[in-house]
Amino acid sequence: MAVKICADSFEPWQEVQQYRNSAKKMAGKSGATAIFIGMMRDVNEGDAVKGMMLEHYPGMTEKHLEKIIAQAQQQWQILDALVVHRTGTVLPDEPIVLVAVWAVHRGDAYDANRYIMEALKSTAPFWKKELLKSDAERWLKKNTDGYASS
Amino acid sequence: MAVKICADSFEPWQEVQQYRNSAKKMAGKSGATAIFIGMMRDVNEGDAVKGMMLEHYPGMTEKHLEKIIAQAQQQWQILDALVVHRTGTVLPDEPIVLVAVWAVHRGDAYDANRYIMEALKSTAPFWKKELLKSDAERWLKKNTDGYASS
Amino acid sequence: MTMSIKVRYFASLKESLGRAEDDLEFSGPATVKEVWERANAGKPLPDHILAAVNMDYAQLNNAVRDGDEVAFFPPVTGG
Amino acid sequence: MTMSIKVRYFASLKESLGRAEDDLEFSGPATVKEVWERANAGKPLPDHILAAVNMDYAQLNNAVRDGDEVAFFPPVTGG
Repeated sequence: MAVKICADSFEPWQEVQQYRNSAKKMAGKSGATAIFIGMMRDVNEGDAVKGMMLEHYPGMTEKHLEKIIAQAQQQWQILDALVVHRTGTVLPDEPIVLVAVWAVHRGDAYDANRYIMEALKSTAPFWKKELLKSDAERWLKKNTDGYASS
Repeated sequence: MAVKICADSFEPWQEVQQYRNSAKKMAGKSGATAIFIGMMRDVNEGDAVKGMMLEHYPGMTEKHLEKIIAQAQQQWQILDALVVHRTGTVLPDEPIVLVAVWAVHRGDAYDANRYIMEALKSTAPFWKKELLKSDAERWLKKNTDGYASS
Repeated sequence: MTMSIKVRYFASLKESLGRAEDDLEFSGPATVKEVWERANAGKPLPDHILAAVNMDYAQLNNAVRDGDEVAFFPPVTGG
Repeated sequence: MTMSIKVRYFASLKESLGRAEDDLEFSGPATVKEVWERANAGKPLPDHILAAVNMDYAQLNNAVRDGDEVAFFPPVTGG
């Protein structure tokens, strides 16, 4: 497993490919790869957003993400997992988070990926401050359940 | 939405990037991208496998995959979806299937991606014939539920 | 009424029958199951075989119409 | 017994307090909640604030030990 905190913009596929190529045990074995990419939107809560500042708790964030991956490994049969998360100033359409999970079978890859992502959203120490188009700044209060309709 | 049947090997990320760039409506909007990639494994049902022949029903396969995506669009709020599937001779570690779903929110992207993939596995007209390392050939009888433990 | 029906077979079914398609001409009406029987000398449809009419899944007792394409194939194994 | 505790604040809490950390020295023992109160002149902990001890989530009534790092922060909003 690997956890990576990036102060600069990252290229999700490059991270996925690079990590998979470094993990030889996956060649020919990983029948299922589930990938989630969270990107910055240019509208939130009805307001145009032009940027975002992402703060984290160096040390705890990495430790906590590793714990989340370990919990996923206990619950599902996965081969490996990678989490990459941005910090610093993020612009619309830039990736914020990448979760990649490799497994022999698809159910394990899907479920573990979703688990890691939901645990990350609700417990990993990151905080977002939005810079609105109006130049106002605001801290996000909390993460939502992730559905448009709710 | 797009459905693509490839007689030759394809590069999943290139397909994802190319499609997203062609769909301008997603820039700044698609907060969540869920991607699933199915790749050929070199072992199945305990036997070493050196290749696979993937047959489909030209016309029906595309039509049916489009129907599956449309059903996902009715159930979740997604921005777009792409399905790419190999046919012909596939070698271990080559991609067989790619499902990419873009949404504003993560729950919709995850759920729709999973729905499309499960529907594809159980109903899309594709058939796999394995070429074992022993040179024996065998048609796969049916798809499994996708978990290692079951 | 004369019916022209194209019948197609896929995957292991195509291999075991030794052919990929049949062009049938007969006096209708007929169901999907009867199309199979006409094309295969009355031999019963093997278990678990699926059918499609004009590239949509169909039940064995669905009626076919002149010009239809009827397909038979084993359980799917894509993805 | 003298306790040396590093206290850290993050995000909107850091902004509203106007500082990122405190180094406390006091005679123990103490809970996480008491660490907050010592560092903030008895002011009650704001609602919904989370705490961690040595980079693991902690409850407010957990005991702290000499040398611990105690952190306070608002609900997380990553991903």
